[in-house]
Amino acid sequence: MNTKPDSAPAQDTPTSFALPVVSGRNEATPAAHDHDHAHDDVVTEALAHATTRAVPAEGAYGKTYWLGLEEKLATPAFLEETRPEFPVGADLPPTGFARREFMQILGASLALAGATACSTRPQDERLVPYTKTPPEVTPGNPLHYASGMTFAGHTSGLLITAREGRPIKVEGNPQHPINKGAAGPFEQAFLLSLYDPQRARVLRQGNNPRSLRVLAEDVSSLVSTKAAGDGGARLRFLSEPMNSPLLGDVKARIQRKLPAARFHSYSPVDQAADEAHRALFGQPTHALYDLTRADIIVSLDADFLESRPANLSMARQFADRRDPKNGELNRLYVAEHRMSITGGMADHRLRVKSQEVFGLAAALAQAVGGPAASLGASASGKAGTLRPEVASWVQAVAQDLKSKAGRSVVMAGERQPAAVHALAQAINAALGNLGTTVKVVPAAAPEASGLAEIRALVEDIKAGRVDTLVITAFNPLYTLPVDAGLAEVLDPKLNANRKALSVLYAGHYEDETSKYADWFVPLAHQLETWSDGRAVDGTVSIAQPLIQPLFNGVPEAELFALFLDEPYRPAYQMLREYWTAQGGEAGRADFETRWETWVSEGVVPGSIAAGLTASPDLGAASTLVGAYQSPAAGDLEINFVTDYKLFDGRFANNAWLQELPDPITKITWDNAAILSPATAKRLGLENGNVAELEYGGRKLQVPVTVLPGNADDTVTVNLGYGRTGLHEVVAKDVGVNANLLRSVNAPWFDGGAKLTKVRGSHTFARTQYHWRMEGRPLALDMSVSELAHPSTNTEHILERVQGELELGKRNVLPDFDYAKNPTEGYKWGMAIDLSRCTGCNACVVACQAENNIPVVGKEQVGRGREMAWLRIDRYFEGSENDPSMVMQPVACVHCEKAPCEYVCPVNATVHSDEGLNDMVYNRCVGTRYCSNNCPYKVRRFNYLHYTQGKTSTEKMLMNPDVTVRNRGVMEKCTYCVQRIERVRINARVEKRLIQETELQTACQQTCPTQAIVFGSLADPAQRVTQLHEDERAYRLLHELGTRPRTAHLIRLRNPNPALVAAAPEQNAAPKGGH
Amino acid sequence: MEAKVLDSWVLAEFATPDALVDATRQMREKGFLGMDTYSPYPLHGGSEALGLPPSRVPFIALGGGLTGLVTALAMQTWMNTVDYPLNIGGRPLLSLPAWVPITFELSVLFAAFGIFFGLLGLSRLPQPYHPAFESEEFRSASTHGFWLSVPHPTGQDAADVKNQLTALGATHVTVVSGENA
Amino acid sequence: MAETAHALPLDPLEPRDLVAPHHDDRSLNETLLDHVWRKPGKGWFMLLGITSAALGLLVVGVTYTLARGIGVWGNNQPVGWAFDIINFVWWVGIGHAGTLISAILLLFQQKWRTSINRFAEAMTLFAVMCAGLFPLLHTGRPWFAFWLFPYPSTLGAWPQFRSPLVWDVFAISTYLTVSALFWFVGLIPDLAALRDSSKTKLQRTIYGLFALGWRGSGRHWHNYKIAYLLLAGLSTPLVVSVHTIVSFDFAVSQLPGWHATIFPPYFVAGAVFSGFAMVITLIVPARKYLGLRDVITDRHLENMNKVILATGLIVSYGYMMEHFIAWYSQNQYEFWTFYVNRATGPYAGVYWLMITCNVVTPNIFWFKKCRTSVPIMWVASIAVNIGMWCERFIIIVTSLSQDFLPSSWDIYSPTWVDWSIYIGTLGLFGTLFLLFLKFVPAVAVSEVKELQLELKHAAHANGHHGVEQAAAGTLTHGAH
Amino acid sequence: MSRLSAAMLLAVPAIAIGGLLAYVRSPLVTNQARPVEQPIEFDHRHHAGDEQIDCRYCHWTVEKSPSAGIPSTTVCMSCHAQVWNKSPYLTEVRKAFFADQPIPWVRVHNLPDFVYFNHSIHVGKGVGCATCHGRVDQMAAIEQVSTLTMSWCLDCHRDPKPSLRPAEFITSMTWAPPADKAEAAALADKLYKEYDVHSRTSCSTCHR
Repeated sequence: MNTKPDSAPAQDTPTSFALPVVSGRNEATPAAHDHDHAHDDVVTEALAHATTRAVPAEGAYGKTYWLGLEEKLATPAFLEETRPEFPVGADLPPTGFARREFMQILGASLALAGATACSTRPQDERLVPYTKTPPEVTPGNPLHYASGMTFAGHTSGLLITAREGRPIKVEGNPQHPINKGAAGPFEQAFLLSLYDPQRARVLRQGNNPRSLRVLAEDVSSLVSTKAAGDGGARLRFLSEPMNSPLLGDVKARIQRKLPAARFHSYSPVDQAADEAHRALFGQPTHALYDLTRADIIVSLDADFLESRPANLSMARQFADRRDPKNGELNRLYVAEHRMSITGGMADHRLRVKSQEVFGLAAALAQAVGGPAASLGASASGKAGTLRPEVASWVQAVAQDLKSKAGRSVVMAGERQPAAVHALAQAINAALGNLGTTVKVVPAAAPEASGLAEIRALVEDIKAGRVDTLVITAFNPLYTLPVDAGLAEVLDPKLNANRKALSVLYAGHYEDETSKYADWFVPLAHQLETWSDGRAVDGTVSIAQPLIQPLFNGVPEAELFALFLDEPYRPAYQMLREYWTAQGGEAGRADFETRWETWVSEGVVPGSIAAGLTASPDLGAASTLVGAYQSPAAGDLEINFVTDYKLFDGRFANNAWLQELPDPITKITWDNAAILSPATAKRLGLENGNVAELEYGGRKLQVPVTVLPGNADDTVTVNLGYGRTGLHEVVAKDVGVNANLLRSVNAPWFDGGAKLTKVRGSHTFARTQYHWRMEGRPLALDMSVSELAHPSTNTEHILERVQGELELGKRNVLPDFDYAKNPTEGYKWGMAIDLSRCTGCNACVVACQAENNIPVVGKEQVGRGREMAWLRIDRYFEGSENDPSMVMQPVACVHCEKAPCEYVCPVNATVHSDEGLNDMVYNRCVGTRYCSNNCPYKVRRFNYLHYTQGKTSTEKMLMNPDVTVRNRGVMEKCTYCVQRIERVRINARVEKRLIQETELQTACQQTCPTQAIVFGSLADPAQRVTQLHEDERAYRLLHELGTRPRTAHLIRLRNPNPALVAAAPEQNAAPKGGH
Repeated sequence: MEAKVLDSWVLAEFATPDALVDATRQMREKGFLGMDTYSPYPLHGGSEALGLPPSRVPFIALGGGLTGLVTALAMQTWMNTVDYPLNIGGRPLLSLPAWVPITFELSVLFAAFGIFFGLLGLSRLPQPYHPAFESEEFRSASTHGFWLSVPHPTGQDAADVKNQLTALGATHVTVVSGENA
Repeated sequence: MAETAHALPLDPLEPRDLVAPHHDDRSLNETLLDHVWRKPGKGWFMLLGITSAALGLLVVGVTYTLARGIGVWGNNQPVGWAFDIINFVWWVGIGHAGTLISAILLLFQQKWRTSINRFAEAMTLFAVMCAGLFPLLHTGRPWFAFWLFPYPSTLGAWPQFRSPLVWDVFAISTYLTVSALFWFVGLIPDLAALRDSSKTKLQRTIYGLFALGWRGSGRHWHNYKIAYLLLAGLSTPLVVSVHTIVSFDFAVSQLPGWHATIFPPYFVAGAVFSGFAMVITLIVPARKYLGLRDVITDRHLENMNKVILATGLIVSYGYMMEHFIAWYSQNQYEFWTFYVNRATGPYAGVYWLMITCNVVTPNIFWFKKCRTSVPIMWVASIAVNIGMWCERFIIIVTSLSQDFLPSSWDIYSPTWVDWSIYIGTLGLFGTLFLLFLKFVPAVAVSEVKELQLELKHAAHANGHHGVEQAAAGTLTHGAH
Repeated sequence: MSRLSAAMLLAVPAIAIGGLLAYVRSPLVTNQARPVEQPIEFDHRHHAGDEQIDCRYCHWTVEKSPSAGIPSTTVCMSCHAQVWNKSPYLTEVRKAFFADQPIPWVRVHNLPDFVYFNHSIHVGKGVGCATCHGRVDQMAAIEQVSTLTMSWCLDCHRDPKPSLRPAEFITSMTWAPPADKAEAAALADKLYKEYDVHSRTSCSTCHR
């Protein structure tokens, strides 16, 4: 009950901290330099400490050494010291984040407290005001800033909420044409990576900490002396695709200065598509699909609904066409090897091996006819004969496509070879889709970024043509297939001439690659620095920082600029200068105004790329088809996929994403070899077995999981796991590293794998174990015709989930008096449209970020104690091997007749006058009766003190408007009551009503498909009210009489009658009823 | 309700409960008042022999029970319906059926307290000291002895009483005196 | 005379005695009181060692739980209650037999209760103490558990009286209080007897303090008789209400397998069932150790076995009805719970153990041989205790682990802390029981003496007046 | 003897419980009536009393933010750069200002962290500063006047009318409702209507 830890460091708060909103750090000094000079001694001390701990025999780079360094550098004292400019006290306005401490204090310390309950107030709490309050800050009120997140060649537009200088929430930028206010799980979790205390902090040469100035001098001498002679011929860069105009410019200027230096680019995805589009359209291009106009969508292993930043607009467009109110539904055909998010949304899904897709595409091209026919024919020749069910499926799809020529889309997946992409675009061209539903635009990042680049680089190094290698690409030594050869040339143990090569690696973490770096530079997080970037459609975002670098990170642009050997300029200045120059003389005049608009809106208007009019070069297409090589034979096909949560491993240290259940397998904190039930049976494997996966002579022990819906005779392993990064504590040893099996020759799939059971078992921490609905009408889906003309069985089900509850009829309780029209007040409610929901998980992470939901770890999830307030139930229907899938987000449904409330002994969960099911954490004694009696099981209990032990940076992440819960307390979805109360108070102060647009729950705001709608049911004009009155609206477990305020809307399917006739049992009436 | 307690008692022990009851009845018929019997277990006909009126414990119990009933109903209604009415799962603010269990329990509890404290009060317990304890022989009253006490003015000769008791079959007669509340 | 009585069958149906007839008051004193003054034997110390070791486990388990939070248990989402409430219901149930033996049998003037009622009441008290531990401990923040009591707080907030948990608070505390009063009132004459037969000043002072000055006065007895009878009268509906309310914890909620109107009678019967089994489990060794064979006769044991049989059949009927209704209503969720989840689900083993112990086992008591064989009944009583524990496990865990939405179904498995606390409460119970056996007369001495007198009267009368009067003191005997 | 012991048996627990209930309402627990020493001897008597500076001059966010705000050192210096700019009393303020170090004031009104009190709505609906904070203009060092217990909050939320005052007197330290009861009630009714007061007692009003 004494001084709180967080208020103690108030004394050493050196400065107030004005956020660079518009004007920026005008007189900014080279911050990084200062940091290093000021703190060399701290780092030196840490290193000295580490050295004393080092075991001499282990050498200077031994494990103990790093252990020692870690110990020292992980102390809170160091955290504070290394970021002297970070305004510790500034985030402590009168109701600052000290709030988060409350439950700790509330803990066991004061049994008497409850006698008054308010005597929990801590003594001697300090109020630390700003010395100079920044003009835009009103302590206690949030501010919103536009920014961006660059990831896999695309920059997503973000809108960030900051409280007293701390970013606390990420949303999609509503002005951004791709995001339109939406954000996926990666963007939502981006915030956590900013505050990750395990991010790299020390710029080092070998094991010696260095200041940026030393590095600058080193680079300068390289550029001006060594490299000047040969034009930098012995200098190589390995970066991610540069979709940043500024970086592109810096790169161009480096090339001008050092014309012989070579830039290699590597992107873990989209390589084949790039290759194909480059060939087909004669320049680096990217295909954008306008799904609003597509009646038929054919996905050839394309998971275009995965909520990657670049897919957000497609997801929204797709969902808009799944709402019968918007006209006829589109129809989605998916051929894929595993159950994916997109496959789950399909009207017709065909399970094929990945290698069958080529043949399928060829047959489709043939059947569609026109200019694609001959290409299809030649490809068919290579592919061999199709299985009969595939052939008949192709015929039906082709018929359907032809009937909607110009109003359809065929997409090829990123894992498929260039030939499949070529076929897909040929089909699109044949159908006249190009220019209507398919828009080809210049690629945001023009350079080639395939494995060929790596191959060239490795060859150069092997041949001794490289002196200096600068790596800014994410952790290539981990993400590359094991036989890519880069590890061999960078590892001193394997490369005798390694000494001749100097490697500079810039990354956010000390990871697998940094181990081999001669220089390691900690990069600044994108929310700590100024940057820009293009989206796939060409839109440029200006990404502004929200906070000073927490860990002395160096902005990427500043790092590259070192090679220009020019006087130091901060990234902000570089960015402004670059964009000033873009406007030409005319633009220079009103640059400030435009710049302010760009920064505040986050996008540069008019930067959307115009579509190309060229039609694909079919000759190039047939070359690609000709170059297609069939994968190896063998009955088990191995498949690698990027992870829905960790992508290629770059989010592996993000605990929110690690704990997020995989949308399909519902596994957290793990990856697995995924098999279809039939294949598992054939191989004698079961869930939780451990098996040895053998491919290309390499072996890996993997845990096995069985998942309905996978293609038979395939095994799928997610990438991104099995990380061994030095300081990445969260990521360490989670799952297995599938890259150790991958080959550059077949990076995504290949035949000839072997899977043999070995001793041992593996426990997965899943959030859902049971995948059948057991005939209960829960997540309802039915075909359009079934809803229009329900069968008796369907009618029975609809009566069960929609029927009136009248007093005396399935209802014994009188109604409460809630508002009946807007002037009487609000009646909060939510609607979730299952037709729109893809199950992408964005809402789950958004909820976690908004509501301070703790991460509990694999062990606790395994015990069934995950804390997510919002979960997505995933059910399979139909046959075990080839089921259809339906997703159902479930959070607290705020029952009007809530079963949780009447069993609470202490009034800790009660109804508000507006129908919210309030959960009063501070009143809760933790009997868990409410949870037991909740038929939706949406309540979450703090079995342990999950919020304990947060570092001071992690605490900064917390939303100060939401109580941090102590152990022993129940919690659950509140309909984001903190948002309601904030807008209510604003509206009440202004003496007006809350507008529908100003209030969104976190899940609603981020949802890429707008499946979640929230508002007041008292207002008939609001969308939520209309959805509640929709004929598809039903109440989950309606028959219990709980009267939920959240309505679910029946998911509609739009099957092709021709295919339904062929397989009647597949698309029969919904599986509800008895 | 008890007769005035005097300072001295003649204590007489009898061999069997029946003898004690008989002796008591006869002594009372002789006009002795304020007598008391002492036995390890209740005497059959003992109360009648002492001429005690019916016990008031049942009335106290009833009073306690009714108090509990009213208290419980009033408490629950006031707390959940009047003082802080909250919408609990859409249930009526005055959910009388839900009040029943506690009403019952409190009625029982208060009745039980009534019985217990009524018993103690009517028996003038707790009473850690009593002059009768001065007699060592009297200790058998709680294990196997059957005793009769006859009040007797202090200082007067108790021989007459003693003799009468011996005549009625007392095996042992003694006099104790002391202060009593 | 004693010999005669022994030789003469009092009742052709009930040939055995309630008190071995060779006793008088003094010999009863020796039998029943003297063990208090004797130095306890080796066996007692050994048992105390075992139970206090188990008690130590309780201390460890509880301390660890309080320090870290109940996350150290196996409870999870959706199984919010598990060992905590299982043990709570189990202990409360065990407690009920004590009150039942004392109170209901007293009301029905069942004379055979006298020699076991003290014993049974103590069992009640200790079992309720063990039970009471769990509602407190199972809360996430036990230091705020007092919020369940209605007191004028500065919060201006009150308990929520629609919650069965608040009913529980009242029911359990009332039950504990009334049981304690009942036990204590019954004990007062015996405490006085101990006071008066004590050998040292200290003993005399201590027992004197608790005896409250009881002198066995006719006036005391006059009030005492009616007070004791009234307490018994109150305890009888109380005991029924308590387990009814405990069953409301489940019946009032709406989970499949919990939401059933049969719960109150079925729980009360189950409570008596397990309680009597526990009395057998304890009394068989206790009467041997304390040499109480003469007052706790084979007839007592046989009668109790009959009660076990009867209540066992009621419990079986309860199971049958649950399953019948689940089928008859064709409620999907109920059907799943009873026919799929419980019978074949992940806890099917526990389910079938429950059926074996609770449905099959009591039926052996149809046979007199089993009813009267001490080893058989002892084993059977333990089986019933296990079975009734399994029953609570099945009710609580299976219903929670698979309820309405299959997506949230999960498995529960206990941790070492769960087991320690459970075993620990057995230790607490055992320790308290051993202390009780040592320091307090385990048999209601004054009542046995009274009974003995009555039996003598009856035997005497029998000698003269024939069979009708002989029924005095037997099971079917009415008011005297 | 017997009466005494019986009385003790009942009285001891009653007194203990009653004492505990009284204790938790006492300033010992509520922290009332305890002037708090601050790192700088700031005297509200002088600023709010003698100089009649409006509360909102320093606590400027009170009308638009949940927090009334603790003034930044700049606010102090906006006057004290001119007046008393050499006073030894203000050495620490100047030091803090020039060193760009915040002054760590000690919190006086400290609600538990799970209570979300919002100043703007209260001030906006006519609850004056002095209503909760008392006569700040008479305090040498600020002390907590109200109990700040939940039942204290509830008292006003259930019957807000007596606590309302005209907007122009929001920061007034001396305003008092009319002495005449009927007049005061009429004014309260009028203000209640004008401000459109909806004081709520739903839990989520304060606990989120």
